[in-house]
Amino acid sequence: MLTQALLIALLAGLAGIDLYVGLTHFHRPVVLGGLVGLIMGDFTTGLITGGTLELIWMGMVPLAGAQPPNVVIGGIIGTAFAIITRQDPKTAVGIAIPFAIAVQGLITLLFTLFSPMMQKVDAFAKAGNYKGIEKINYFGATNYFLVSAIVAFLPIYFGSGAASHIVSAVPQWVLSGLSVAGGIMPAIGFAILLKIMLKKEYIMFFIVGFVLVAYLNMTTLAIALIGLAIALYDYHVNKNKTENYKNIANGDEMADGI
Amino acid sequence: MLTQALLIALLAGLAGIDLYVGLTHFHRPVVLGGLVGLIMGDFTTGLITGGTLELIWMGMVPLAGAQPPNVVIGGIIGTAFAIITRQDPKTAVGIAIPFAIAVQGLITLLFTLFSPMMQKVDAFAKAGNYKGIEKINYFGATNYFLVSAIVAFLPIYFGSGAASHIVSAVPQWVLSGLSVAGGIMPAIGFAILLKIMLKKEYIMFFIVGFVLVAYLNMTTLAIALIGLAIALYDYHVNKNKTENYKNIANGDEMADGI
Amino acid sequence: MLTQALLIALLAGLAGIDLYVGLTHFHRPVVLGGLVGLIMGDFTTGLITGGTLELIWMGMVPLAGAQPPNVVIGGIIGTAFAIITRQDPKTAVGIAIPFAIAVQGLITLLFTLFSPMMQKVDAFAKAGNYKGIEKINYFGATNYFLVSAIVAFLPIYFGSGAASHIVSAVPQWVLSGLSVAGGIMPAIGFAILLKIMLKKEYIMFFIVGFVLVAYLNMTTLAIALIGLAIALYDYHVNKNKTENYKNIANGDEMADGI
Amino acid sequence: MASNVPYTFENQTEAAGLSRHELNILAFRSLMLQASFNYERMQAAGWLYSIIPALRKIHKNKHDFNRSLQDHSEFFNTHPFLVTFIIGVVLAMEEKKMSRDAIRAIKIALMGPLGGIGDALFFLTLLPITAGIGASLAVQGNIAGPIVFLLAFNVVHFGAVFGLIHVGYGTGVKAVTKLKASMKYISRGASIVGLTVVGGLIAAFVNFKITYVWSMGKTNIKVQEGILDKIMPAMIPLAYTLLMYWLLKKGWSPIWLIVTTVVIGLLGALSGVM
Amino acid sequence: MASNVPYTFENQTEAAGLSRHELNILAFRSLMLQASFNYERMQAAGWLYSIIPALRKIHKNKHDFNRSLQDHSEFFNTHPFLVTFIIGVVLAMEEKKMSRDAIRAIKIALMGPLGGIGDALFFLTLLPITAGIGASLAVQGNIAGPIVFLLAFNVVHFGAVFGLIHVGYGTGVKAVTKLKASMKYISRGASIVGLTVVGGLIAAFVNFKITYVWSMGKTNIKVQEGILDKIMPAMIPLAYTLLMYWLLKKGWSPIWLIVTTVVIGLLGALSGVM
Amino acid sequence: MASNVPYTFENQTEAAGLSRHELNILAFRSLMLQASFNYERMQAAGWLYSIIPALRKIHKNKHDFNRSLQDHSEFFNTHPFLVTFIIGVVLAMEEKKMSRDAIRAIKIALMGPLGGIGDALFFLTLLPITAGIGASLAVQGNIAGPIVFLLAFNVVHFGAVFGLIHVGYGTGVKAVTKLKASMKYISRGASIVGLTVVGGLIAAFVNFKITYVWSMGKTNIKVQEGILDKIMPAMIPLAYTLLMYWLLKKGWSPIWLIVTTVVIGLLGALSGVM
Ligand SMILES: OC[C@H]1O[C@H](O)[C@@H](O)[C@@H](O)[C@@H]1O
Ligand SMILES: OC[C@H]1O[C@H](O)[C@@H](O)[C@@H](O)[C@@H]1O
Ligand SMILES: OC[C@H]1O[C@H](O)[C@@H](O)[C@@H](O)[C@@H]1O
Repeated sequence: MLTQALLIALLAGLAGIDLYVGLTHFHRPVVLGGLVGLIMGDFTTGLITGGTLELIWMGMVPLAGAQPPNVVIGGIIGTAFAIITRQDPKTAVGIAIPFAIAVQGLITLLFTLFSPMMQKVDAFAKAGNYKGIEKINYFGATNYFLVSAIVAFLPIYFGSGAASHIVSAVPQWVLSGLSVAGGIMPAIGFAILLKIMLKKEYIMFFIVGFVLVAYLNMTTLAIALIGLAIALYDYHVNKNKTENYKNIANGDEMADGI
Repeated sequence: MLTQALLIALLAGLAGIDLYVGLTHFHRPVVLGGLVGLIMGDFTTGLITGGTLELIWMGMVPLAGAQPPNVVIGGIIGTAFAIITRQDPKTAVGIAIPFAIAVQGLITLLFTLFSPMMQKVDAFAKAGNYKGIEKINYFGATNYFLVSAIVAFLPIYFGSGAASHIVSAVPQWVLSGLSVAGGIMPAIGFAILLKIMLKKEYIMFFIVGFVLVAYLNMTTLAIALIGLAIALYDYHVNKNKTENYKNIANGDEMADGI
Repeated sequence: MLTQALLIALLAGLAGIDLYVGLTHFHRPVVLGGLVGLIMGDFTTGLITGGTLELIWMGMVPLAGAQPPNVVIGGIIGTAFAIITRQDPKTAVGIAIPFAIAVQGLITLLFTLFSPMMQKVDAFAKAGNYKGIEKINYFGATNYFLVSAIVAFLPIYFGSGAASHIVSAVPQWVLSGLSVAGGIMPAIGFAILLKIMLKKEYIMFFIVGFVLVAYLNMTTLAIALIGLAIALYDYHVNKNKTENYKNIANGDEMADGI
Repeated sequence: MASNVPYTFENQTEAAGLSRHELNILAFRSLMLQASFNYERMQAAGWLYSIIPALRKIHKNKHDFNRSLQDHSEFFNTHPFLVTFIIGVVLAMEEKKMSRDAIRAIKIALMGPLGGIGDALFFLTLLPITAGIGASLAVQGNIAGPIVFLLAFNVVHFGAVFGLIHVGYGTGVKAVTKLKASMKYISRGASIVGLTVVGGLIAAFVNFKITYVWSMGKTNIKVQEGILDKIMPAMIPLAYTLLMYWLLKKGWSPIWLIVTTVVIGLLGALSGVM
Repeated sequence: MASNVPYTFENQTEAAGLSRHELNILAFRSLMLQASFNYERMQAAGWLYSIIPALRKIHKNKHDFNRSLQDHSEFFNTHPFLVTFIIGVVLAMEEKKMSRDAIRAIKIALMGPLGGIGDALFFLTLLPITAGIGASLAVQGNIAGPIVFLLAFNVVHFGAVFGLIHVGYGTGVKAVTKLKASMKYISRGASIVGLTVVGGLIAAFVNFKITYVWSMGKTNIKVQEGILDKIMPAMIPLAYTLLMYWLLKKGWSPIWLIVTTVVIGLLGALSGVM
Repeated sequence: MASNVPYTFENQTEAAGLSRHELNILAFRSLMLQASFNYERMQAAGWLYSIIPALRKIHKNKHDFNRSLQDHSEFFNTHPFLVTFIIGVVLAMEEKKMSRDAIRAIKIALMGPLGGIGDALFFLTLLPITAGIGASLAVQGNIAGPIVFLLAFNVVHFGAVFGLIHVGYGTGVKAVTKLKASMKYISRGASIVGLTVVGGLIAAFVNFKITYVWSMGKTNIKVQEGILDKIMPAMIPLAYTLLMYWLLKKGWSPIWLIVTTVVIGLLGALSGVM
């Protein structure tokens, strides 16, 4: 069990880094599932569980700094428990959710606690000490590794017995409540994006996107294409306008463009 | 029967007022159904019939003065007959339709006959007799009461026997013809709205709304949102244009807005 | 068989003309099917086969000079073989496809070979010899007749025996490969249209049309209506812009239009 | 747009403002807007009825009061849920003794668009949604149906009526000229929303189907599903509405259109076509 | 755009107008527009054929006539149902002995957009709708199928051909300059409609599906439904059309594209991929 | 926007250009962009990390180098796949010893739009598509699932990271002023695409359903399907997102929003409403 737990911890640590650094996205459940399966000795179950988790957690990505429930821990622990307890993947998700939300909290805390480090960066910059700045970055990446590795290690090491004991001690409504909260969580990321991007003069595009998906179930790619078409049209309308102003100002004739 | 007929007449009168004055919309079949049920001693059947009628007559609202088949009379008589004759609600609609269309005609007539009253309003205005003007309004509202109360009273009072006698004397094709006409009737209201609102330069918005509903079955709210998005975009395009004109006229640089 | 083959050839010749000259579109399979059926003595089978072919070949029309697989030959031979071999219409399509593609090639060749004729037109024009120009046109139309008539005549005349012999000698993958190619062929016509019409500033409209059909399965008429609505809006935006420029240039007040 | 002999108020002093309470009373009276509806001036007398107390307070001078009553008895028609916005704006102008022409121009500019937009948004969007939910409860025998409907609908209804009078009055006092400048935009925006919605409503609410089945030998073709819907869904409702529109422009009265429609319905049923 | 030695007609007198009957004859002759189609000048000789009687009437001067014949034997291509509009406009200009350059400019400006729009609206909208209805009757053995199709299609077809010549001629006589000014708008509008439609048609009419099923152990994935359609429906048709477009711009001739497409189809069938 | 005491480099000579290889190294280092992420300056120190080798090469003068390090330790946040475009542009400007203000202005103008658009296109479009395909293979036990996903995703990912640095550098050297002029357009275009997508994503990805079934007597109404979905699909996700947005604008921190959301989830589950 120790070897497995250590391997899982290593995997979790690396995936924890990849979530912010590197971003090859091997940290998504669809990839981690199979890897956890390999370590735990049941590749196929791992693969299937990872795929299942992926489909549920598709919208969970860090947007503008807002952290959704942590998919690395969710994916690893969910898959590991699915293999250990031989439960159906959907149930495994239930067990993984509290961990995913706990790590979401931890990472958010980490990002807050790391803020004072910026004083150090300022000092190094003033002194031209670029090596110092580089070290701060390596230190940050190490934190990601540690948080993920430790959180993944403990439940695996103390085994399915202890874990399922704890989990079964938790009332059912807490588990399903966390699962509900996890589903709602992407709203926060979108709200932050809106805070950055939404100006009064852009509301109409937001409405169009919402209506097309809510009523017509269009996919994201379709919406992006529609948005692109609108943006291109808008660009040409505005560009021609500007060119014409210039022409008028210069006393030229109307531009051919319009 | 007399008490019931009188109560129904009272209800019809009040609902007849509400259709034009007050507009709380308790005059819609979804509300009247249950109330008629209470009076006739079968609340649940009334409620269900009212709901059924509401779903069929959803688009029947007075637009720009154009009267659709009268939902007050339709709703009251339809429900009452459903209870009296113990018929299925859908059949009750059939019986209610001729009355609804007859009252549509009566109200249209009333609005025509009331026109000469406007001479009186002019005279009162010239004389500063504001009390007179108020009385004319009270008189108008009273008419709504009377028309609806009387038309509702008669068939209930003379009973289902007489009524179904009359109705069964009417050939089936007349009943279903009136029902077809009722379904088409909202077209007139829309045509009047178009006469008021449609200019050549707005045709495209009309087309968009039609296509989205005809081909994609979008709901009215969705269409209204799309229309709103277009209107907002159009507003910003035009506003920026105007601001830029002003800037050019004033020799200013281009506005930041575009 | 000779009479039938001659009648078929005559029909094919006339339809071959109609494909380019006259354009009443009696050359579409939906019409030819029944006519071939009459000649071959089984009207109903002809009618049904023609209808089936029409539904499959709907997008096959000559665009900007690009020739799709030839629907005249495809329709005539497909229907004739369906009647002769008593095969199911869908199978008949398979047999017709190689002929349709062969004639597509022939016609393309004809249009190439006819190019030198234009020298003659120049000479006649210079000399004011308008009769000569007219004759060139009659000659061209005659070619259409001949190509179609001959290609249709041969396989019918040499009979279903020979034909199905040849066809069965052709490996199955060739037949289905030609059928696949036929289905893709309209892409070439669309590409030529794009080459003519597509400028960078129009890409967005192309995207909108594609998305609406690919994702929402809207019909061509619906797309044309949406395109019309966009074009009208665009026209009004541009027109107002121009009028306002003029007004500014003339020192007038802003136009009422915006 | 101006009347021939421009009237100027004898008393040019600005009147004291209207209190919140007084405005609420006007909003309440506006519920009578259609009490005397007729085809000559539509809501004119109801409009007058709504604003009488305010006119009495503003115009203590009898000539001015009578004149104002006369001005406001002109043709008027708008959506009854949005009328209080116009009341607010117009009374703010009356109070300032602004020119009769300006007041009338604003009234006319506002009533059209607000009429169309109100019909589209309240009668054809809010009503179907709330009544639809209510009805789907009611058909299951659930008494919550009518209650939910009445509450949901009237929260918006009375919210609009009693809210907009203050918005309108505030706008009118602060920025009548600005309003006039932006009226063009508001009107255009309202038309865009309104026409988009009306386009959709025709497809949704005009119920005109051909039930005829075309038989030739063994073949049966449902004309509606097999032919018309393939050309364009809701084609007949659109065509019929445009026909009505064209007849209206030709001068037909709505009454005749109703009669025609009834006749068509009867003929359709008699012949079995509809 | 001007030719090097600008030609001016020897006879500068305006010719007498063309009668309705004469215009109808031209419309009829325009049915021959593609009789001598070829890849060098496309419909040039057919265009000439259509207008010969009118040119003979307008240019009694032999030099002028010959010159006019030469001018009109240039490259020409447009949609055959819309060509009569151009005929009408151009002949109105010929009649007024307007400059050769103006006439040619109008001809060129009109033929492109009308070609695209006509293909989109007649061949790719009207035809599928009417033939679709006809075919759905025909597959049931109903003889009405072809008849309904021919009638519906040709009412529009001949309506356009014989109607537009008068519209064009009227426009040309009244307002050639105005037309030229608005040509930019018409052309832009036509391009918008045309490209929207073409975008949709690619998704609707290019039939390019991968039938390959990917098996790994017990797993079977249909590549088309399981992968490609999930990325984007009609992705391959779009990609293939854009590839053809790109090759055309690179200078490939349509003939080579056809050959390539046939080869791809054969390879696809041979390998079992398509 | 300018700092109070405008700094000018002591060494005003333009530096030698960066080689392709050097740029590629910067792109590689940019993978560390979020190594020191924090809520005070977000990616500031990571940004610095990425460009250090280039700054060392450009600013041989020690004062200039220190100054430059300080400038670039300001708040920074953008999408990690698009950051190399900004790196390219900014270093081209540094190299030319352009004004500190110009450099900072460009940096700020670019980071916002590129952040939003990157999130929308890479995390919310590319990722769901590629991971969706991968997952649908994986759930069938097909090992190709994760492989296909990683390949497809990273071709775009590394394509962007290593491609855009050259694009950005090229743009920056050639036309910084032009870029600034068109920044307004780029930013507007990116906002349009981004907001359209975000509007859609709320409906697609926020999973907030009422599971409560309302029972009155024999009637059972599913509140979600029977009422809320009839009003508007995805109404609660939209409302909740807008509530979060409003709270953010009121100054709430994301952490509190997360806590609130967890509490709501727990209460919902406890009461059986969600
Ligand atoms: O929004 C831009 C950017 O902001 C933060 O840096 C993180 O949340 C990233 O994941 C995100 O891409
Ligand atoms: O159209 C505005 C308005 O016109 C008339 O007053 C009536 O038909 C109302 O029901 C309608 O709201
Ligand atoms: O594109 C316009 C026109 O071009 C060519 O003349 C032919 O392909 C016609 O079928 C087509 O309508």
